[in-house]
Amino acid sequence: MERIMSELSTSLGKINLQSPILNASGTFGTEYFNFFQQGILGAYVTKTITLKPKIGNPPPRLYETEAGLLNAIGLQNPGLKSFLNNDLFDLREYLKIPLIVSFSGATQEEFIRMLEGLELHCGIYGYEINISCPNVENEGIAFGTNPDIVFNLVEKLARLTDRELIVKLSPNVTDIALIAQAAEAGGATSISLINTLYGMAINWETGKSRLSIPVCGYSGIGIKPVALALTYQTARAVKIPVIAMGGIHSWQDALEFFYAGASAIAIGTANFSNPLTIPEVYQGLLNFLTQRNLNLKDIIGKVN
Amino acid sequence: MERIMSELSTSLGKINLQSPILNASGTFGTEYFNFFQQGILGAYVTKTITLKPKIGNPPPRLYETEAGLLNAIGLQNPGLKSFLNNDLFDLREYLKIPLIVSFSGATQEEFIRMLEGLELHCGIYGYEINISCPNVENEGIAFGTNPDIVFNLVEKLARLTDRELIVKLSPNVTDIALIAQAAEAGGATSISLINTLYGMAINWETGKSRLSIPVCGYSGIGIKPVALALTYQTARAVKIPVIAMGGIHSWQDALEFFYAGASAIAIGTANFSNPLTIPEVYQGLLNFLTQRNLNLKDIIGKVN
Amino acid sequence: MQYKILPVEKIEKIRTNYIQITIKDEDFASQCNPGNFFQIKADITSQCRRLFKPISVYNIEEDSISFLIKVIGGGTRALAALKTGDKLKIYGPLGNAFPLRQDSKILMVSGGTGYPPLAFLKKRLDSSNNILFLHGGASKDDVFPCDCSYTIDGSFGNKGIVTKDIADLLKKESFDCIYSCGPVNMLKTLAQIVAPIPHYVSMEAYMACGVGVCYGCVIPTNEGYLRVCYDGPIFEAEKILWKEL
Amino acid sequence: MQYKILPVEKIEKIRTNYIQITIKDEDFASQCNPGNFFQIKADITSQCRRLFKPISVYNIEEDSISFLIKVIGGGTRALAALKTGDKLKIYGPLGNAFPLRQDSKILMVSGGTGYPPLAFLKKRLDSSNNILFLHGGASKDDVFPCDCSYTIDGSFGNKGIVTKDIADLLKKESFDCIYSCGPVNMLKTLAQIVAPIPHYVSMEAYMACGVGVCYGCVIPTNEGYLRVCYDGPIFEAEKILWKEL
Ligand SMILES: Cc1cc2nc3c(=O)[nH]c(=O)nc-3n(C[C@H](O)[C@H](O)[C@H](O)COP(=O)(O)OP(=O)(O)OC[C@H]3O[C@@H](n4cnc5c(N)ncnc54)[C@H](O)[C@@H]3O)c2cc1C
Ligand SMILES: Cc1cc2nc3c(=O)[nH]c(=O)nc-3n(C[C@H](O)[C@H](O)[C@H](O)COP(=O)(O)OP(=O)(O)OC[C@H]3O[C@@H](n4cnc5c(N)ncnc54)[C@H](O)[C@@H]3O)c2cc1C
Ligand SMILES: Cc1cc2nc3c(=O)[nH]c(=O)nc-3n(C[C@H](O)[C@H](O)[C@H](O)COP(=O)(O)O)c2cc1C
Ligand SMILES: Cc1cc2nc3c(=O)[nH]c(=O)nc-3n(C[C@H](O)[C@H](O)[C@H](O)COP(=O)(O)O)c2cc1C
Ligand code: FES
Ligand code: FES
Repeated sequence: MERIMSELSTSLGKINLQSPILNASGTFGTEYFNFFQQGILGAYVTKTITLKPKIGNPPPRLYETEAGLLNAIGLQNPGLKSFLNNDLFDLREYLKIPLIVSFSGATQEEFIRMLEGLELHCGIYGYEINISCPNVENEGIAFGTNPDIVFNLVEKLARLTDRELIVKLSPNVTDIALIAQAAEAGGATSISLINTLYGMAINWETGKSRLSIPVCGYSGIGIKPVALALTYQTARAVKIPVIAMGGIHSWQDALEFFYAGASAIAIGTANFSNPLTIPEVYQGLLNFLTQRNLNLKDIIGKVN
Repeated sequence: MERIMSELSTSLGKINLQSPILNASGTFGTEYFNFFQQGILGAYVTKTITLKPKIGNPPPRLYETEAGLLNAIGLQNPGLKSFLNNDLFDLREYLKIPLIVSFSGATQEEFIRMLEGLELHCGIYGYEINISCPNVENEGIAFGTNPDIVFNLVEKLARLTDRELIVKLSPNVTDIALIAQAAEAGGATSISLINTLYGMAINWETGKSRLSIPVCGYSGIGIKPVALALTYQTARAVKIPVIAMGGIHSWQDALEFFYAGASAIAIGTANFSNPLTIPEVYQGLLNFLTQRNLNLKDIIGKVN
Repeated sequence: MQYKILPVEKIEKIRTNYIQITIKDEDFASQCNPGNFFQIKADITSQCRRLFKPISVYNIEEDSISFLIKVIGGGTRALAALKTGDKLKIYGPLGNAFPLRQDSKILMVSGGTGYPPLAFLKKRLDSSNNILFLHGGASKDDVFPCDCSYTIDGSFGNKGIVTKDIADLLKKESFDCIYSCGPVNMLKTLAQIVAPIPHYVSMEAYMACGVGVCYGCVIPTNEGYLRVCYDGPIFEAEKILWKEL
Repeated sequence: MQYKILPVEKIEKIRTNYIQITIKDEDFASQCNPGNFFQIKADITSQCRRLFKPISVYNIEEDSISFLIKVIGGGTRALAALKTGDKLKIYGPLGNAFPLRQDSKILMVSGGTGYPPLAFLKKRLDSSNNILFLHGGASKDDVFPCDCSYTIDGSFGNKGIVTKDIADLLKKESFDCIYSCGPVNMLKTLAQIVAPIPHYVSMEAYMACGVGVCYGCVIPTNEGYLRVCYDGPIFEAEKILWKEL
């Protein structure tokens, strides 16, 4: 077991993970631990929280396309206060793996206030700064598209914490490597990508948008080649570790992302089509590496 | 037949089309007219040509992913001179539908020289300015990502021609509507979109990139939701007609794009998986509109 | 809640486009209450990256659980193509359950695929209650055993929508409680007619996770957007903001 | 070149992982020359948005065309699952053909799935020629009728790769012309050994359109990147830049 653990262990900027598999924010909850053991997961990433409660977008919020999933959740969440008083308490109690809190703000000040609030609580190993959600107007994506704004924001946040500081990037930009470099320069200790692509679907019989907001977030199988390309571009542009996600459904998919330069990967939409994706990816990677007598670190970034 | 024709007729900026279906550049040739009649197509768009011949990228250039196609053709073409002396001659002879020449340049001067060269030849109804191919270093995509450069380029070109001037946009940008507006301000008479997304695939058994260049172009089913979102955003941002493409495989897919604001659509990758896609889309649209007693123009942009 | 891959015990075609699938599992059978549902899908390659589909518990007999499923799209078509012994993937039971009344006069109203959860509920309500069960559908193929059937096309039972006689009925009889499930427009109409009688509706929504984590299946309520899969599928009708639906 | 949807006349499993599919079509049968190929795929839903697969003509008898296909991935697996009477989608014939020699001493060398086009070629070369046909494969399951067989694992015929004895052979006998088809490394080795004898190779490449419009299937030649589907699949070996392959 010792040996097994080390084959799949990996590092983010400041923390080591026993497993290179994380959950993608917003697609996972402790409910899934009814299906497999916690230890399979390297760390637990919360759904993105905001300072104030957010009601989210009206329904319908979901639509499955031919090759993926559209969502228009709009970051519905009970807000920081409720998180600190309810969820954090439960999670800290329950989790045996590192907890990473994903959060987002409408302004730089909001991000700062949230980080300050979270810093006062123990049991948090790191943050995922969501500057990339396409489903909200003020929050999120505006920040994620401008390198200067990203640099300024991350620099302020980095000064306030010694914890892992992951910046989650949007794929809907001209040059993701530039944004990643800005985050790195600002003090991010790792980068995660990709959040959802812009997507849309229309009911051809009625002409109605399938979801309550026309342009929403696209995830799943169909975005895998895009996610892989952006992971490759980003991993080559920065020195900090990259956590990659976007359409990963199998251990073979996961291998592609490691080869492209990811130090860890995350499973999102695949949790829905197969709630056992995470343990299956874990077992598949383990078999692959064992058979070849390799450690994960031997293949990270080794695409040729 | 008169009535039938009018149901599906549409307009670009300066030309009227008997059918709203075009072929996507680089995915079609007159060979396909072995399978169906020319008149099904509104206009014939050539593969992108460049001033000098281009040898293109080394093989392998193709890989089919779970939900689409990766290509790394790299604009292989015999160059303008050969096009004018061979292909243009044949096409003019052969085609009964409008001919649109797609071209690209490495510099603004190249674009201008090409347009000037093409202007001297009759039988060309319009141009598709490809500023968006992800597979070449100098050509294409650099131009397509900066609104000022797009405006300058298009303005110069628009002064030199009275023909339809279509500007083809890349989806790999932060705000496609801005680029479209720049092209419109410069004098483009219509916009086409989307060119391929960035994509990549790696052979998990060997760690090798599936194609000769790692980050290449992604098309087909998987990009449809993205193409639809960008069509919607663009059609709302400009007044000139939009020619939409990206993963269209069926007449139902085509309807989605018309509802989102496209005045015409183009079929690319679907030609490969079903060489009868174009006539099937044509017939499907015709039946749909006839049954509902509608003209195409009644539904363009009418998403709700 | 558990995840399992189980063989189909029995699959039957019911009328033109319903199927009844029965599986056998002691854990599942003992955990289900009326209103609960499972996420299920056919274990075949073409489905491997598709979402699970929420299906209510229709009947439980000893270790057997039955589902009554209308075939409408890809997911249900794949289920309909299963044969005895083929595998299906399933997790649950999910969601909350109908509160079980006693000594009450109860009106049950279902439309279309809203039938199965109410049929199961009826079996679990004890004999101290007095129940009237109305069910409606588009045509005779959508009608199932109940006290009074309605079809839009008049091909079976009373012609018209299932809610059409309820206002009159309530003038004549009084009910302690209403249970309902069906298309949202039917529920909306019903909610208006029967208020302020306590009214529990089982709601439907497009789902991804089915376990409450994605917030994709919400409906508008006076407590904000609540998740059908987790906070529901059973809601008090008066909580729901029907106008926004 | 035409597009058709045709029923499978006959489908046979050959050894462990080859299939032979026969279709009947007068137009097609009359248009094919050795070296030509078709783009084909199974007409089933799971294939509907997948690419066609290039497959060489293996045999023609009257109106019947046969293909000999190795099952290696999704497209060929779907073909292997077809039954007599099932439909396949097909367009062609495509590509150029082998030049047909006369009064010549000919060496034919194939490896693996390179066998079918050479087998067809052999049938079409007239009796004025004197032909030696060598074929090699990984093991006995990859061997087909020819003059001399090779298997890597030695399970049938000579042990080793099909090219291993050719240098010696050429010292003893002289040939006017070589035809070959097979894995690129085999062809590369062969080209080196047999130069400067006229040598025609049938090349393989991943294809999308199959008709020359996408420029996806190129190989490096002394005239630039040429399309296997349109400029080939038959090339003069000396034209190909083997080092870049
Ligand atoms: C809690 C719950 C319990 C359910 N119980 C049952 C049951 O016992 N028996 C049964 O037959 N069905 C039941 N349903 C409905 C069932 O889940 C859907 O019919 C099924 O998901 C359709 O999947 P599909 O892939 O076949 O069709 P899809 O391809 O997903 O859909 C086909 C068409 O139906 C529409 N549609 C899909 N799902 C819904 C929905 N939930 N509400 C309204 N329109 C929809 C789609 O927009 C599309 O137009 C239940 C739903 C919920 C939420
Ligand atoms: C002109 C031509 C004629 C051919 N004739 C025949 C024939 O008569 N009989 C026959 O069995 N096969 C023939 N082939 C090869 C056949 O086209 C491929 O085996 C087939 O396309 C594989 O498709 P698939 O979907 O089953 O596998 P895929 O899923 O496409 O591939 C499975 C694996 O094989 C690799 N692969 C796929 N295609 C090729 C290729 N062309 N070259 C090298 N590696 C490849 C892939 O990279 C992958 O690793 C021919 C190919 C060409 C170009
Ligand atoms: C239903 C849903 C909800 C999501 N919620 C969040 C969120 O709250 N915060 C966030 O950063 N990303 C969110 N995402 C994006 C995912 O974390 C992930 O970046 C994206 O879905 C791509 O990965 P996938 O293809 O594996 O799903 C959400 C995605 C989905 C499908
Ligand atoms: C093999 C291939 C070659 C292409 N060549 C060109 C080209 O020369 N010029 C161009 O503007 N777009 C080119 N494209 C992009 C298509 O025209 C189209 O914009 C894109 O593929 C999206 O549409 P689709 O999903 O329907 O294929 C090419 C695409 C493919 C797949
Ligand atoms: S389906 Fe995910 S929260 Fe209900
Ligand atoms: S496969 Fe398209 S050019 Fe050969």
